[in-house]
Amino acid sequence: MSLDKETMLDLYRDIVLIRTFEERLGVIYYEDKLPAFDIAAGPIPGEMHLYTGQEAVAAGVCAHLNKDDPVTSTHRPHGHMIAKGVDLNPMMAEIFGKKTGFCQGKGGHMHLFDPSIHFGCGGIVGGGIPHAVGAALAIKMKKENRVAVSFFGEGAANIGAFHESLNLAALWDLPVVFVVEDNLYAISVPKEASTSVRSNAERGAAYGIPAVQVDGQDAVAVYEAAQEAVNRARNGEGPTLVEAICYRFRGHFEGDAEGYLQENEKESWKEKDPINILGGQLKDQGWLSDAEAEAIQTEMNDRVMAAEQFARESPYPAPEEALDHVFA
Amino acid sequence: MSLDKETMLDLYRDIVLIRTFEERLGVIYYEDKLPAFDIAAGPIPGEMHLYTGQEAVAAGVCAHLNKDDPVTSTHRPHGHMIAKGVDLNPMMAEIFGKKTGFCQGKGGHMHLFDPSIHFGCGGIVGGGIPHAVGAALAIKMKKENRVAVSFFGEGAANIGAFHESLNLAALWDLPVVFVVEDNLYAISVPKEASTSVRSNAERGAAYGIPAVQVDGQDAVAVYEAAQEAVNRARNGEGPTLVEAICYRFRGHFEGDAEGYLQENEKESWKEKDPINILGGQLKDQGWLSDAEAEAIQTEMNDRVMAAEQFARESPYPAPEEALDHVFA
Amino acid sequence: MSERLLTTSKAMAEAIAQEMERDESVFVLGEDIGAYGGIFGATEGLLQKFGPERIIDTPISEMGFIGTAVGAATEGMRPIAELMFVDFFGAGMDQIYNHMAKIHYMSGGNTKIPMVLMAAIGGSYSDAAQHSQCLYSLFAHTPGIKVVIPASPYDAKGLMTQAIRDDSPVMFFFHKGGQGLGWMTPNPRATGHVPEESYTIPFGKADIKHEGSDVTILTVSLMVHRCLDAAEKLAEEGISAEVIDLRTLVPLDRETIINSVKKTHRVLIVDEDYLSYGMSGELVAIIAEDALDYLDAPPKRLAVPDVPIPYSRPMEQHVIPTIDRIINNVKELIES
Amino acid sequence: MSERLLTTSKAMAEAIAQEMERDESVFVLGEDIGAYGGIFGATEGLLQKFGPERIIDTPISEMGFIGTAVGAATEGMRPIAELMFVDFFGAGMDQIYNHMAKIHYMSGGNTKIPMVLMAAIGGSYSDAAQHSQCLYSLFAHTPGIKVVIPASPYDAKGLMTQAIRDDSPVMFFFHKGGQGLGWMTPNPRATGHVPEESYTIPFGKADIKHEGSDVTILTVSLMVHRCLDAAEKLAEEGISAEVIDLRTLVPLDRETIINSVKKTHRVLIVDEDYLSYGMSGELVAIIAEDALDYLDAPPKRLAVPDVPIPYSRPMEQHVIPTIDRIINNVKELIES
Ligand SMILES: Cc1ncc(C[n+]2csc(CCOP(=O)(O)OP(=O)(O)O)c2C)c(N)n1
Ligand SMILES: Cc1ncc(C[n+]2csc(CCOP(=O)(O)OP(=O)(O)O)c2C)c(N)n1
Ligand SMILES: [Mg+2]
Ligand SMILES: [Mg+2]
Repeated sequence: MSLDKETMLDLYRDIVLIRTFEERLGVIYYEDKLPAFDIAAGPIPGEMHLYTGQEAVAAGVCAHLNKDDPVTSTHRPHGHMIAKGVDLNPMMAEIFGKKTGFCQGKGGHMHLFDPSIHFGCGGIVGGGIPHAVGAALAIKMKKENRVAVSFFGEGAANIGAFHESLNLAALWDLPVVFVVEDNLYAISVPKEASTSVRSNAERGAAYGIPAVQVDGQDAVAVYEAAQEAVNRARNGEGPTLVEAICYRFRGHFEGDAEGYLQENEKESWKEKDPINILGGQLKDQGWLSDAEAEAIQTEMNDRVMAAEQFARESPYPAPEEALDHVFA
Repeated sequence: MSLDKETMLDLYRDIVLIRTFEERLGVIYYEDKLPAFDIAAGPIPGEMHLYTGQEAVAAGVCAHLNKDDPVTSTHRPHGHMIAKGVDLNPMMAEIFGKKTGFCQGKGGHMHLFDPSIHFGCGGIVGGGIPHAVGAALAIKMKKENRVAVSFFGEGAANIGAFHESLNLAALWDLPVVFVVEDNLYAISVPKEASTSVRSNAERGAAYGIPAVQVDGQDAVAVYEAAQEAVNRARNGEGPTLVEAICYRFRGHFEGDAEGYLQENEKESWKEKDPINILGGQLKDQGWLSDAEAEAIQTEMNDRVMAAEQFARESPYPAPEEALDHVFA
Repeated sequence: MSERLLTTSKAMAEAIAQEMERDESVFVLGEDIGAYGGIFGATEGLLQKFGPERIIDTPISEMGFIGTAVGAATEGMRPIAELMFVDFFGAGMDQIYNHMAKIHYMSGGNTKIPMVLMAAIGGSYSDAAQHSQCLYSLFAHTPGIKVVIPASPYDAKGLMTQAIRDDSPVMFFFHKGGQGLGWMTPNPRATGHVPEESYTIPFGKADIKHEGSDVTILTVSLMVHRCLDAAEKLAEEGISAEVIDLRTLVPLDRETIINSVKKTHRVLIVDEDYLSYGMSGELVAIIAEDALDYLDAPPKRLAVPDVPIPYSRPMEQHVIPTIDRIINNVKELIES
Repeated sequence: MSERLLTTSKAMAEAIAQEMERDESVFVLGEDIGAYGGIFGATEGLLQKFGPERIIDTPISEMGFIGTAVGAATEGMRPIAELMFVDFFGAGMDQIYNHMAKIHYMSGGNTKIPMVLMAAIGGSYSDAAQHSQCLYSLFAHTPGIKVVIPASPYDAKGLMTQAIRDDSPVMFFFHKGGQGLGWMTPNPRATGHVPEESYTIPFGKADIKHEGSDVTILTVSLMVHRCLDAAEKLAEEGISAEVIDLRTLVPLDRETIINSVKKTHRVLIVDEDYLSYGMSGELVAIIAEDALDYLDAPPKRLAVPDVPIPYSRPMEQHVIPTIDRIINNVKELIES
């Protein structure tokens, strides 16, 4: 545990912001949906996959990225986008389906695109992995020293696009970092039922790609592993596979009954809350007082509330706008 | 080199039969196509991918298989099908597009199906790999002790279906053997440009599948590696990945100008002709005289000629038969 | 004595269970079909009944597990594979298109692929462009696949039983909004009478779900529900609409379509799939071929206007046919 | 001074080369497009001109390299990906369908995907069910993809240049039998005049390749050649057929189609793709919508009769439209 105060506090602030954003969405989402849950109702309809519990991974990796480093994400994209430094207002507005959203309401929570931070995501598992390879290829062709990062889950590591992407990245020696967030489940399917090896880090060898496993609940550990991976890419030394073992504190999506969980499983994982782990490390160093932690939480509450207010007050797109943007 | 005379002679006979069949096709194929090559003309129109040079792989693996062990193959299927013990007449007739072919002329050289020997193939790279997994799953569900085998090239090992299939086979502990025939090229693309590791055997570890590399020009070496793999599957101990390093002595398909080859590359590989290697081993043992070799060649010539005659004398399907068999 | 009512999802699960009891070679594989019971409930309770050997949760490997189903089918099994959302077809399309659909033909009939590939379709709940598609037109365009799209619990059970017993590959499309799920917008038409005993409904027989004489409405899936709602409203205004649920696109019940058009002389096609180069065009074409002289007005098509499905509610409601737009189209058709 | 003649494949390669010289962000990736020059010659000579950094041979990884092209496009490149045979689309369909086609829309226009995906189509040389398909209807059904299908060397160069400069994803389909390759059945229409200087042909403009007054024939790709041969034979018998090469299915030149039908009152659609739920149905539908009262006979469709392409020559020739069957269909149409 060898990071300076600034860096650790930045990580902490990112994690608290992501947690605050997600937990607030977890409240707003149910507005007008209950008592009889109706997925189509409320200010935020459709599926909702929240990142609560995995914040240390997004924070620890994106801490090494600049605005112009491309990041591709998944159906669970909020944490990555926030850690990448997104403007919360158009992000929240997009999740609300408002005209002021990044995608003018066409994308929603699973399809958030912000070119100003080179961020994209999507709802198809594995779909974003080749995009990071392509972004890295563009970077290499332009002889820039940017780095592309692709986040995806352990479930996605079993789809063909994973294999093809890692092979291409290694073949072409591309500046890309693959981050597998192993949160133990793909919806209800546990890793043992989906993955024929204990650790996806073992799969790096199949491509000659250096791979490392890290505790995804420990932001500092993620930060250090990601630092090495991102530096390797920036120095033109090719791709890395980072496997972060983590856990989602909410269901796969909101409304998930989680009947597939073991008894007390979630409770024991909650003892490894990334906020407490990093917060504890900071407090041990005397770098974070309870009052300071309070202040950070309050600041993040305010930022999320401001974004929420912006989103709520923004207009919906006109129905006819559905016909725009099919072609450039 | 520890096989008995019978076994080695059987391998030799298989290899000579495959070679004789393929080289004869290599002659027939050009009938009525020259001088100005027209792929649509002649008794055997369309693409033609011949197996000449790789015969030891098919022979060495299929020596361990029974008629009811399912085999899935590729766009280069003749060797596997012959080694599996196919009836040459309907096979040749199918390649000629005749009514007496296995598929009544609907399949042709890339799409040969013979349920009596549980053999199928197809023209889509990687397409047959999951089929072997499915056949193995059926075997396991029926609690039989059959073994499924999938042959494919080193080029196919870079497509997603390879990754997904090996993961499934390992997860479910299925009786299947994956045979990668590494003949150094995927059409014109050399392995170094397609494969990020030196050997596909290194990829077994990504699935916890035992993997072995073997000299694919040496039938005895293939035989021994395949024996272990097939036994493992039959004993319920799960899948194996066998990588056979081999070489095709003809172009990717007939008409291939092979501009992508290194100088003298093919010549030096021809010094490793599987017929000469195995023939030499047999002669060293005093198990094969020149006269006996002659006799075997003559026998195989006769068998191929008989199949050719059967095919030539068979009728074409009626045009309207094109409308049959869309549904069962 | 009161009829037994079932939701569509329970009707599907019951059909699968009865066939699994009847035939050892039937099994199910796919993502989250075991402990979870299928994201849309189509396999609920099956793991408990039949165990993990026959109800197999797979990794996220569409190419792999659909190809596995094809391979198992060649060895005498009768697999049912669930694709979850049809939108994910692209991850396994080669196995669907070049293998599942073609092996029987390429083999000259010597190799059968008796399998069912089921998938959820449709939108209207803001799941956006990658989780709201219908796409049945893509598969109806593919020689070698039978395309089944039930619109009621009764049809779902009978057509599923038929699909499992069919020796050809069948794609079975069920609409998320028609499953009768507790977390979807309540839909009374998603619950209905379903006999307990096993029964089949033959493919290629459309069902006239509402008789009428002024206009023919051709449709499938959830749009059947909306067209029935529209027909009831239109009836109040004295307009008699005949709502035909095609039920299967391949084979297609050309006769029922043509006979209805010859009776009403006017036709509206309501399609939740994309407008161009799909189902709606094909239906107009066969009518133009077989009933051209009976048409008193050009056929009308109400479908998704060649845009991906947008997330935001007002835009989504603008592109997916609604009861109001169905009514307006019928009126325009009558007046023309 | 004599015109410069080029084959279609050389015309394509020239268009790509000129755009690569003009714009650094253009590059090509795919299987065997480098040293081999593309299985169908579309990239011949480009490796020598531009080197392996911009002419990239890929492994057999359709999902990977098409997705790579999409990702590179999001970062300002203008990739040209070659799929070789369109039949292989299934191995990369998710990237085509859910990403290449939808990202621009899902992003509300903030992310462009300026890429070309080119693929060879068609049969008539006994390459059987997995190497002879056309499938352009599948992609024309997909919102967000422009669908381009040239039928002459001149159109191939102009439309390829246009495709590379377009800011939307374009699928460019070329027929193996129209490339002018030395190993295919000789086809005089695969060679023609092509200006050396760069030029574009706008999308959405059909080309009347043979004027006529008795019947309208709508078609694309190699079928344009067969329809032209048929039209010449029919002319000898005094039948005047108008052959319209649609050139692009998305956007579609509705106006030219409708105007021709209003002139001839009879229409035959000739399509090498599968008959049902595809191009031929859509074309009949728009004619029924816009020119119903002008039709003196039901529109006719000549397409592959919903079967996979069989290997054996007599069967293949039975299902792919031939000059003779085109002629017979026209005569039946005239007589009806
Ligand atoms: C190709 C594809 N198959 C299936 C799905 C349905 N699906 C959405 S998320 C998910 C689980 C993903 O698991 P993982 O990759 O581990 O990510 P996590 O949800 O755990 O963050 C599945 C199966 C999909 N979206 N795309
Ligand atoms: C999915 C797919 N992509 C591309 C092709 C075109 N193709 C046919 S064979 C071949 C090369 C295969 O190489 P390999 O797997 O090494 O087998 P080999 O030909 O060397 O025996 C390619 C690219 C195809 N048939 N299918
Ligand atoms: Mg997971
Ligand atoms: Mg090879």
